[in-house]
Amino acid sequence: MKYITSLDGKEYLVEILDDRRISVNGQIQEIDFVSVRGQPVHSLIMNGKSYESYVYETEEGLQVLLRGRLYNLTVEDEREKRLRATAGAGAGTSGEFNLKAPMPGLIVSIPVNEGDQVEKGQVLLILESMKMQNELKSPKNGTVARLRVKPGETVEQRQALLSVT
Amino acid sequence: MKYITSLDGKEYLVEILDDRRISVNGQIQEIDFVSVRGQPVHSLIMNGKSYESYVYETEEGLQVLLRGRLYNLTVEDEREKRLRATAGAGAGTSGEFNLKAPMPGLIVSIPVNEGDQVEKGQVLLILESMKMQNELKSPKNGTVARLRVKPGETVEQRQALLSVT
Amino acid sequence: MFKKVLIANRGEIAVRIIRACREVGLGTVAVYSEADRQALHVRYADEAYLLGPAPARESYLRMDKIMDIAKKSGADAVHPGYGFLAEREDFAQACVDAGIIFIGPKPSAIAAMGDKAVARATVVKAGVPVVPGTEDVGNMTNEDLLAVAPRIGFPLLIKATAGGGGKGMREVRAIEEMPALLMSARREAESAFGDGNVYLEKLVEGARHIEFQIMADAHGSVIHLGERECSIQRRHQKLLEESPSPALNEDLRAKMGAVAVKSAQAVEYLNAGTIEFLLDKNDNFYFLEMNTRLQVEHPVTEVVTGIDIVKEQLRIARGRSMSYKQEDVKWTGAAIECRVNAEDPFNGFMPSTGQIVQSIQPTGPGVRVDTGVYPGFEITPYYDPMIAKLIVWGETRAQAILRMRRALEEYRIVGVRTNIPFHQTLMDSHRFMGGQFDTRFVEERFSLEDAVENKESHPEIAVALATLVAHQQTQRAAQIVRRNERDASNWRWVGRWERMHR
Amino acid sequence: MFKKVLIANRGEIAVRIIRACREVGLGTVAVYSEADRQALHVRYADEAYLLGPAPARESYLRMDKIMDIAKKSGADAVHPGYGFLAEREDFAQACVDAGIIFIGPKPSAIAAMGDKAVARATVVKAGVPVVPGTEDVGNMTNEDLLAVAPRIGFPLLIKATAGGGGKGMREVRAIEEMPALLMSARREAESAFGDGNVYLEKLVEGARHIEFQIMADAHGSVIHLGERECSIQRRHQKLLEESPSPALNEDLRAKMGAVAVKSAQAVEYLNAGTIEFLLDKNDNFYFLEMNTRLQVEHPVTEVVTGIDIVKEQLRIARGRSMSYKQEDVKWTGAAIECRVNAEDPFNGFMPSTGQIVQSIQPTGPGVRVDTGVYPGFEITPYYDPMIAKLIVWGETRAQAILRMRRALEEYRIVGVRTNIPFHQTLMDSHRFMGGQFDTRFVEERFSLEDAVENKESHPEIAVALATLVAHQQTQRAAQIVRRNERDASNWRWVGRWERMHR
Repeated sequence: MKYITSLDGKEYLVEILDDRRISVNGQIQEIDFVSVRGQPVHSLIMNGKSYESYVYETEEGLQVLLRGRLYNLTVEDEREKRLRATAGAGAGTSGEFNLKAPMPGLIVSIPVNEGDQVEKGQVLLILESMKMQNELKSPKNGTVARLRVKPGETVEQRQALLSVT
Repeated sequence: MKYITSLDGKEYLVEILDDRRISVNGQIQEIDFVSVRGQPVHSLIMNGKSYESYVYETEEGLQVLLRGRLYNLTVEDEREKRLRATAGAGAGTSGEFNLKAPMPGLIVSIPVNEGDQVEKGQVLLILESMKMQNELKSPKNGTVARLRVKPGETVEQRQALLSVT
Repeated sequence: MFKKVLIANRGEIAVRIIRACREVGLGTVAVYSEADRQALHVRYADEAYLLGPAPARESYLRMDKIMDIAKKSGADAVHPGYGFLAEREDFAQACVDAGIIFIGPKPSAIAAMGDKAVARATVVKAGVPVVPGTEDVGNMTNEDLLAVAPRIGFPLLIKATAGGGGKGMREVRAIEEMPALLMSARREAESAFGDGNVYLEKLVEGARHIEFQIMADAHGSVIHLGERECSIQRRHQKLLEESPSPALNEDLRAKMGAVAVKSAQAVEYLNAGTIEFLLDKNDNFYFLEMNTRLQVEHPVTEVVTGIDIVKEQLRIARGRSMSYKQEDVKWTGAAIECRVNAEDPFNGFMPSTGQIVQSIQPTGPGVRVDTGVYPGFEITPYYDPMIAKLIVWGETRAQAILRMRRALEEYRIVGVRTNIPFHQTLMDSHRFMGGQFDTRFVEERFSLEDAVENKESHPEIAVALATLVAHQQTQRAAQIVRRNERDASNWRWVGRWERMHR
Repeated sequence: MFKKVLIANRGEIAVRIIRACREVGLGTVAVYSEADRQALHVRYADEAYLLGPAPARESYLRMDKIMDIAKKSGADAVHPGYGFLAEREDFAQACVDAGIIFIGPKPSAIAAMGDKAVARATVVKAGVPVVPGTEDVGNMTNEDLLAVAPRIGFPLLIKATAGGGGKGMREVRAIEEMPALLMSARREAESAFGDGNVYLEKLVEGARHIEFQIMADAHGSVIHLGERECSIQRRHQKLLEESPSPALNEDLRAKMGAVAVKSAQAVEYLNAGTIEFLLDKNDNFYFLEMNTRLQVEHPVTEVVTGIDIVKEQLRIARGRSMSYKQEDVKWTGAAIECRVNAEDPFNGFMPSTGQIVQSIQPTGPGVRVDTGVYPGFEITPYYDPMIAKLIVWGETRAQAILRMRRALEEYRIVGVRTNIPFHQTLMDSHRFMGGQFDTRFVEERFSLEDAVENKESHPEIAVALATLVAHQQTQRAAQIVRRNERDASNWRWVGRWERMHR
């Protein structure tokens, strides 16, 4: 099975040869990969070197936390890569941003109104959790839409709060 | 639901009244009982006192390990109790004893042969596990039967080894 | 002599206090909210009573219920821990009125020191230097404060009078910012302490936050156990503490220690407390506030002095003389504490909640972990994000840093994101290693991203790991689909099983 | 100066050594058997290489493979830990021949001390008192030993010349028992050390087992770090160790320490080692043997002296002078170590195997846990049953005992049975508390059952717990049956899910 894995704009061609060998950009590497089902902790011994890391799935791809450093990667198989190439590079950045609650908590205040023009970095909402007030900011310029919550409400993790179009 | 629970020859009548109350020998006790599925650790708050214990199932009943002390108990519901009373007290002690491997290991030697008369406490088999040699003894007088293993063999936990009839 | 202690707290500090009580043979009574039925302090205590729903206002701040439980259980002493009711004069007074020993100072001392404005006035009278700010005032309105501010000068700090832990604290660079910041500071103070009062203080720039541990008994003895360096902060929250401070020498320690003792004496202090100072670049120091309770970071002092502060608190509360005189207090080696918080350092330190699925604590020589969480425990949004304190001791500060590095790398917490990578990066920072930092260091001169850039990178390993994980998921998904084709009703169980299997 | 250390061991001691290496900046190479792929030492090391199948003979005793891995990985030093190859002269020699530093004594010292019979002869020449027994003999046949036995007198001990940890040791009360016991001793020694040689030693009755920690560097300095009391044993296996010993005073410590140093000097000893003595009721002491390696119970010495013995071993192996002179060694307070074994104290201490499902370690002030296991790890029958060492420190022995009590009660290990209840009962024993015990105490004068009888009993609580658990099972079984009636194919998943869900 062949994959194209991207890290910091650089693409690596990775082939899973068998249980004990992979090839990265054509170089064969001996591996011993162990993971515990349902847990994001993985142990990899590659050419005798022992690494242990957390690997998290996010909406954008995979995050690898290795020795205190976080790597953001995307992994595609060849078919996906071709499909994406045909469709043209992702039109993602200009799309709609849906603000979801990053954790359960209490809406303290919403300093914006529906229809407001907001700038990248502007505070959209203040959420209190674990006795700390957290400012949730807009990742882009745009217009506030679909405001679904009110100050004083408690929200669940990942609950939709508002959108910026 | 009513149960008869025995400890050291003494019987206790226990009734589960609801989620928060049980009665033990007619005395109502307020309880808060929490256990983790699949794990033998249980937390019981009874009338404000907090206890935590391991409860293990064995062939003979239940073992409760509480503050460094082990209690051996049997629990029967009323129907079971009546059935047992009708059938006459258990004829168990004179029955056959099946020696099973208490842990995986290597059979070091078997100082008895099929058909041998053995006494209670006599060594039936030596099993090596964790670098220690363990002597497995007969819990009763009787005759060795159905010797199923040979010295040098490795055995799995709970594998049948021999019987004493 | 009391026999049974009610611990009016939760989490690691409740566990810490239960341990001390057990080691001196005292009975323990835990209280808990609905969110904490499975918490370690409930499991470890001799007795445990439900307070109410998860929010602190309905549970750990319910003084009335706690007093009822104390009476019902026959507890004859109360230990408040830190936070919640620990610095509430009325709670200490309620204990006194009920004939229950409050393990801490007298209500009058809490009142004098607990209101930060009164505290300043009190120590000034005793000749202790303070940071310039609003003096002798309790309930100042926003108008009053806006009027006073220019006289103090900018930059300045808005601080909650009932404050602690950086809550309700705001930095003001110019008068224009002040109205909005006053509002948010009061809002946060009100929510954290039930008291929206604030005061102003000049911002001492380039300052270190140095605090002294004080112990005082009922026989007139007041001693200090040396300092803790607490300058590593973010949003006025301490993240790391150490003892001794790299900025102090023996002379300065003796001088500041003497002032700390004097400050405590000014309010006839009893039991454990902490005097916080700002120390500027020229070794000038200013009284900041006194925390009239056990401090989160007390273990670094325990580790370098060998003194069990909580046991000593119990001893003092029982009316006995302290086990130590000032000259008995000796400091050996260096200790560092990292606060492990459930928050994502790569995403603006956003709090992270969820069930702890696995936790492997670092152990071995010179390592101590104080925590109230374990696998299976749920981290909820109701309380503080601090889930553990990792404390190490080394013969020297350098050895303590090296030990902390290995301990941080060993620590595995699965189920929530933690700030461990932040601490790992900090341990690699040359400024931290050199002891060259002030209270603004983390926010102004330390960037996790920049620091990480300079660390050894393993891109190929990350690539291999991500690809292997993605591959594994693809394979498993395919298997599930295949099973599913045979028997659609299995789907639900497979999914659950996949999540649960370990 | 070496840079990378291969750790030729597994379990907690491999983890312990990796920690020390990491804290001084040395690279680490782990080796592992097929049963240990998920072991902590593999997860924590910088590099890890497979040795072979689970049995030690095919993995951790495979000297050839370990030397190959050392060369392949570029390791320039080897730490053998304890057990396995730690006291094999040929292994130390193989390292020397390959130009790899062996972190331990010279092969000649291992040879002199490793063969217990030769060791006795060597120290006798240096004027050190020994227990009467077979002298100057290596390969005695059963006939020789049977002939010599009456001259030594009964009771006597058969001991493995390559021995340690009580393996291959048998007590003989009369000549008639001896042939059978010789056979079983040789069999056990052969299986444990690959060497069936044994010797005889008079059994000193009512004796304590006291050992001294020795450190020696290449610059001629030899010091001792005080004693460890190791009389709490069962089947010649140490179960609990402490420092200091309740039986020693300062004079006796100095006297025995000096003899220990002399014993080490007799073989030009280098690095860490332990001199074991028997101490009788009249303060007479006899050299028993020297363990030419790091000892399981080294942490109690670390805790009372503040000296990191493994780091000091690395320093010595690098050819540097020790960090301490004899007069720098100070002892503070008291330390106790309980060995936590996977065995059932209520069922003849039968080993217990299985997967660790949960593990909550005691933590807090003065507590250290050295372990290689964690939730998810499998305890197999292939290796030693010791899964953790629980070490506590207290200002006094009494405080250490109280602390150990609370730590034992906190410790939760789910998945295997452990001997923690044994230790809990021991901590309640008046004879133990009074320090009144010898090496036969556990077997002859301490009964878990009797001791338990005297403990506070909670029959009603046990009854409630058992009934609630039984009730819960009945309810769950009923639910499963009901589900099953609807959809038989779910059965398998339900069962699995039930087991896995936490």
